[in-house]
Amino acid sequence: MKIELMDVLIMLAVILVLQVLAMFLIWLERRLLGLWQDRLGPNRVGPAGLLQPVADMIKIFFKEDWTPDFVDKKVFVLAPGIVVFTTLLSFAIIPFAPGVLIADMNIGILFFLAMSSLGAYSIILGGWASNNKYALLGAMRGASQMITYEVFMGLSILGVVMLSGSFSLKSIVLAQQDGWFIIPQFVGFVVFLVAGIAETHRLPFDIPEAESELIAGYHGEYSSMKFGLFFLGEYLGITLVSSLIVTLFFGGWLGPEFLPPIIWFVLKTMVFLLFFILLRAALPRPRYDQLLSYGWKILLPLTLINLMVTGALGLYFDKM
Amino acid sequence: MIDLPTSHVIILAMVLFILGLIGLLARRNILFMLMSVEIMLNAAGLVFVVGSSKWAEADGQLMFIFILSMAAAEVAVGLALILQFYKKFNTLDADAASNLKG
Amino acid sequence: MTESIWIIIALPLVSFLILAFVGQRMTRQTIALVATAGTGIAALFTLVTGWRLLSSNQANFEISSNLWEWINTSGLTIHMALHLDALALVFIFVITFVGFLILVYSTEFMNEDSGYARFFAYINLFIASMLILVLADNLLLLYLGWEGVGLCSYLLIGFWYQDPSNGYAARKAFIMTRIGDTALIIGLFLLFVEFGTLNIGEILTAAPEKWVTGDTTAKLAAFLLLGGAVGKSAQLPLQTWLPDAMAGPSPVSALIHAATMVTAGVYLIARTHAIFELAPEVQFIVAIVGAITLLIAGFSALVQRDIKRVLAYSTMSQIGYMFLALGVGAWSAAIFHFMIHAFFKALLFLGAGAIIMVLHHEHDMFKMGGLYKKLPVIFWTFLIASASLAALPLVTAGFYSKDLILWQVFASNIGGSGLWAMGFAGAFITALYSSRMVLVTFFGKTGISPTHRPGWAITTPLLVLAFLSFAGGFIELPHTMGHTQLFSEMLHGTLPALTMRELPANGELMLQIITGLTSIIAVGLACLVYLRRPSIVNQLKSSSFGNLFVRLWFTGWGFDVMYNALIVRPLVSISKLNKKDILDNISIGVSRLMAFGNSQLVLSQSGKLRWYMMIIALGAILTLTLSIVI
Amino acid sequence: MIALFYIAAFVAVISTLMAITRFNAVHALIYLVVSLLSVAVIFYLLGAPFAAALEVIIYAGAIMVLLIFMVMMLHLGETSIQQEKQWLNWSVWLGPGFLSLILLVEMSYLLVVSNEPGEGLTVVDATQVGIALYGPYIITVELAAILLLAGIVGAYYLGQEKRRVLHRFLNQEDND
Repeated sequence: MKIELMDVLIMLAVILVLQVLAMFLIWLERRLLGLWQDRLGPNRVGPAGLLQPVADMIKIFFKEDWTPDFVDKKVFVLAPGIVVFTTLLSFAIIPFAPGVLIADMNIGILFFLAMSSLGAYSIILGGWASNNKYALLGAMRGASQMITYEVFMGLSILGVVMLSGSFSLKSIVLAQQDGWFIIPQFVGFVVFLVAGIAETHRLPFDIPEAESELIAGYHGEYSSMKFGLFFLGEYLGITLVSSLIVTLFFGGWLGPEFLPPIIWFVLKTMVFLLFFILLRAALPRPRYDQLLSYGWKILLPLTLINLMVTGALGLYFDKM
Repeated sequence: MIDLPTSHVIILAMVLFILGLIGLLARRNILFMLMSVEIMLNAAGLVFVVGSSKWAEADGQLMFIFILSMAAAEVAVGLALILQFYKKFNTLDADAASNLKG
Repeated sequence: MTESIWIIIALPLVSFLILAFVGQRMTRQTIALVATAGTGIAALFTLVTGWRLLSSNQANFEISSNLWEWINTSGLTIHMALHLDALALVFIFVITFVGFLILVYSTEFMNEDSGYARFFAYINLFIASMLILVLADNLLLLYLGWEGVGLCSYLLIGFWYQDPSNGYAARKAFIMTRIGDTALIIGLFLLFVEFGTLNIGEILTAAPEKWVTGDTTAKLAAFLLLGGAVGKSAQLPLQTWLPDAMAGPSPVSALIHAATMVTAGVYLIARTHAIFELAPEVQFIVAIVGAITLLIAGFSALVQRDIKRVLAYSTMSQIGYMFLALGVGAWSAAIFHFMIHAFFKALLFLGAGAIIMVLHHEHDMFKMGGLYKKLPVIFWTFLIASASLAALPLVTAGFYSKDLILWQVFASNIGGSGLWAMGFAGAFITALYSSRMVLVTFFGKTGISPTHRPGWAITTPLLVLAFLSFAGGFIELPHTMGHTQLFSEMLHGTLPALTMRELPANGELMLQIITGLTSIIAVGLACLVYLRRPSIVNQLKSSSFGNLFVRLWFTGWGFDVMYNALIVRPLVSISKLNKKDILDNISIGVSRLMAFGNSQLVLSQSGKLRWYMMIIALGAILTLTLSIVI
Repeated sequence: MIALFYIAAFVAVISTLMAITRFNAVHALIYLVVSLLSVAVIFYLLGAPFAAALEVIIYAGAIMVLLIFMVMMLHLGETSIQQEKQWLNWSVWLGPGFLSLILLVEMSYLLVVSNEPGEGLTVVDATQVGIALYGPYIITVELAAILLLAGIVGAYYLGQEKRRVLHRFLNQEDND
C-alpha cells in the first residue's frame, strides 16, 4: 500500500471542496428559505449575499471561546470534533468520479455505517458534557434516534448490496450502468432517505436540538468555533447523505457523455441538497415518540420485507 | 498474506482480557463490571479473529459475530437489570445485592 | 372358537371392571346379573371348548393363543399368550363352574351386605386372575395371575374391614403367602437365567436336555417352586394363614380357600412336573410335606369348635393328600383329587356358610346341634359332602379319588408303605373329624334355632355340588371296580403316568378293602363317642395328657406360637433395640457430614459478585497451573 | 503495517487500562470506545475487514452507546465519582491485579510453549464469512436469533416500570 502524490492531492481537494461547499450551503439554505418563505434572505454582503458565510465565519472565529465551569471539560471539547471527523472520514469512500476516490474499500458501505454510528457520540457526549438538563434531554433523544435509524439505514442499503453483490461503492456505481437502483430499490431509497435525514438530524427530524423545545438541545452550551464545528458537521452530513443517495440509487457519476462524470455527480448531489433544504422549509417537526414508533413499527418491517422480496427475486431470476 | 506475528496478537488479547478481569474483580460499580465483561468478550473475539486469519477459515469470524450478538443481548438484559438494581437499592454497588449469601 | 380362549378370562374381567367403576350406582339385581353373567358365560364357554377338545379324539390336545407382545427388552420377550391343555382344562372347568355356582350362592348370601358390588367385583377379579394363572403360557404371566389371586385373597379375607382382626387375618395371609411368592419369583429368575426363556413349554422341553437327573440347579429350581407352592397351598411350614383366613365371607372360603387358589400350588407343581422329576429328592420332599401336613391338619381339625376352622384344617389336610400324590409321581391322581375336593369342599363351605347365616353368624359347632330336621336340604347335601370327605367306600366320589392316591402312593416306586401308612392314618382321622362335624352340627342337643330356610339361590348350588360330590368319582374307577379311566386318559398327554414297582397281584383290592373298612370304622367310632358315649371324649379331654394334646391341636400344633417366638418376637425386639435408629446413625451421619460441609461451604457464599469472580479466576489459575505442571 | 499494529495495540492496552481505572463512567466508556476502535483497526490489519466493521458498528456504535445512554439515564453525577474514588483504593487493586498477573504469566507461558509458527495470516473477507454463516452455521444463526429475541423480551420485561397497584379497598400498597 503505497500512498502516491495523486492520492494526497485528492484528499486535500476533497477536504477543501467540502469545507467550501459547507460554507456555500449555509448561504444557499438561507437564500432558498427566504425564497420559499417569500422574503429576501441575506443579500447585503457581496453580490447576492454570497460573502455572507465568510462574514459568519469571521464572527464565529472571533467570538470568545468560552467553556462553562460546570461542564466536563475534556469531553465538552472532544464532542464537536467527533462529528466533523467521522463525517469527513466517511467521504473517503465516496467515488466522485472514475479515479477520484480516496479509498476503494471492499467494505465501503460498512465503513460509512461505522462512521455514522460513531457520529452519534458527538451528540451524546456533547449533551452529557454540557451538564445542562436541556442538553442532556437532547442528547438522549439524539442517541435513541440515531441508534434507531442506523438500523434501517444499514438494512435499506443491503438491497443495493444484494443487487450489486459488493460492499464497495465503486462496484455499486458500476453495477448501475444498465439502470439506476432507484427503480428496483425504491423502498430502500425511501427508507434510506428518511433514515439519512434522521441521522443528520436535519429538520423535520431535528429533535435533539429542537430550538423551540430544548433551546438548541445538545449544543446549547456551545459557542464560538466549537459550535461552528457542530454546524459544519451538520452540513457535511447533509452533503454526505446526498452524495450517498446519488451513489447508491442514482448511478453516481454515470450520465450522458456530454458532461464529465464529476459534473454529473455534483449536479445530482445538488438536487438532493436542495431537497433537504426544501424539506426544512416545508415540513413540521414530529413528536419524539412518534418518530421512534414510526421507525420501529413502519420502517423496520418495510425494510425487512424489501430485503426478503429482493432476495427472493434475486434467487428466482438467478435460477432462470 | 499479512506478515503479523500471531503470538503478539494473542498476547495483546491476553493483556486485554487480563485488564478486563482486573476491572471485574476490582470495581464495585456494577456498571464498570459490565464494561469489564465487554472488554473480556472483546479480547476473546480478538483471539477468534486471529485464528480465523491464521487458518484462512471464516469460522473464527463467525464466532466473533456470535460473541457480538451474545454481547448485544447481554448488554440489553444487563442494562435493564442495572436499571432495576438502581431502583431497588439506590446504588450501583454490586455488593449491595448480597441477600443470596449462604 | 378354540383360538379365542381369551374370552374366558375377559368375561369375568369385564364384569369386574363394570362393577368396580359403576357398581356403586347399580341396583342389587343388576349387580347380581353382571356378576354371575360373566363367569356363567365363561363356564359355558369352557364346557363347549372342553367338549370340542375331548370329542376331537386327539391324544394330546393343546391350544395356544398369542394375544400380544407384553414385554420386549433385550433378551427377554414375554408374550401375552395363553395355553390350554388337559391340565389347564380341568382347572378352568373347576374355576368357572364352581366359581359360577358360588357366585349364584353369593347373590343371596351377601344380600344384606353393604359392600355388595365390591364383593362381586373382587370375586370376578379373583376368577379372572385365577384363569390367567392356569391359562398362562409363560411363568411371568402365571406369576401375574399368582399375585392377582393373592391380592384378591387379601382383599376378600379382609372384606369386613371394620373389624381389625379381619384385617389382621388378611395381612397374615398376604404376608405368609408372600414368603412363598418370594421363593417362586427367585425360582423364576433362576429358570430364566438357566433357559433364557420363561415359556413353560420351552422350559419343560429344555430341562431334561440341560440337566441330568439330580442336578443341583434343578434341585434348587424345584425347591424354589415348591416354596411358592407351599405358601399358596397352605402346606407345612407356611400353613398357618389358612385357618385365620376363615375371617372372610363363606363363599370366599369356598371359592378361594377350598376350591381354587389354595390348589394353585398343586397346579404349579403339576405344571412344572418335568423339573421335579429331574430332582427326585425335592419331589420326595413334596410327598413328605404333604404327608406331614395331612396328619397335623387332621389332628387339628379333630378338636376345633368353629365349623369353618374344621373345614380349613380339612382343606389343608386334603391338599396334603394332593401333595403326597404329586410327590410320589401320581400326577393325575392329585389332579383328580383336586377336582373332587373342589366339589365337596366348596359344598361343605357353602353349607357351613348357609348354616352360619341362618344361625345369626354363629360359628361354634357345639352351639348348633339338631339341625337335621330344620334344614333338610343343607343337611343332606352336607352329609353327602362329608361322606365324600370321609371317603365312604363305593358311593362317594371322595373314596375313588383318595383311594386312588393311597393305592398309587403304595404302588409308586417313590412312595411305599411308610408314606402309605401316613396317608392311611390321615384317612382314618379325616373320617373321624368329618363324622364329628356332621354329628355335632346336625344331631345331638338342639342348639340355636335357625331364622329361616335359605332360598333357591343357595340351595341350587348346594344340590348341584352334592350331585358332583357323589357322581364325580365315577369317571375314574379303579381296576378292581369297573376300571374306568376317563380322567387319567384325558390327562395322559399332559402329565406322565405313574411308575409302579413290583407288587403282589391282588394288592390293590386288599388295600381298598382296608381303607374302606377303616373309614366305616371311623364313622362308627365317631357315632359312638360323639352321640352315644360323649363321656369318653370328655374323659380323654380332661386327662392331663389329653388336655395337652387338645390344646396343642386346637392351636394348630402351636405353629403360630412357634413362629411368634422364633421370628416375630426376635424381630420386634430387634426393632425395639433399634427404636432410637442406631443403624440409621450411619446414614444420618452421612447427612450430618453433608450438612457440616454445607455450613462450611456456605461461608464461601458471600453474596458478593466479585468474590465469586475471584473464585472463578482462582479456578482458572489452578487449571492452567495443573496443565502446565502435569 | 506492523508498526500500525503495534501502535493500535499500544492504544488498545492504554485505553483499556484507562477504562478500568476511571472514576467517571462516561470517561471510562469513551476510553473503552477508543480501545474498541483500535481493536477494530487490528482486525482490519489481521485481514478481517468484516469483523472490523462489525466491531465499530455494533460494539462501538451500538453497545457502547447503550451503555452511555444508561449512564445518562441514571445521571449519577459528582456523588458517584466520589463514591468510586472511595471504592477504588490501591488495596482493592492489589489482590485482583496479582491474581490476573499470574494468569497472564501462565497464559503467556502456554503460548510460548505451544510454539506455534507466527507468520502467515490470510484475508478472510465478508463473502467467505457470509457463505459460512448461512451454510454450515445456519443453526447457530437461528440460535443467535433466538438469543437476541430473548434479550429483547428480557430487556423489555426487566426494564418496564412496574405499576404500583393500589387496591380500591386497601390503602396499603401492593408490594411488587
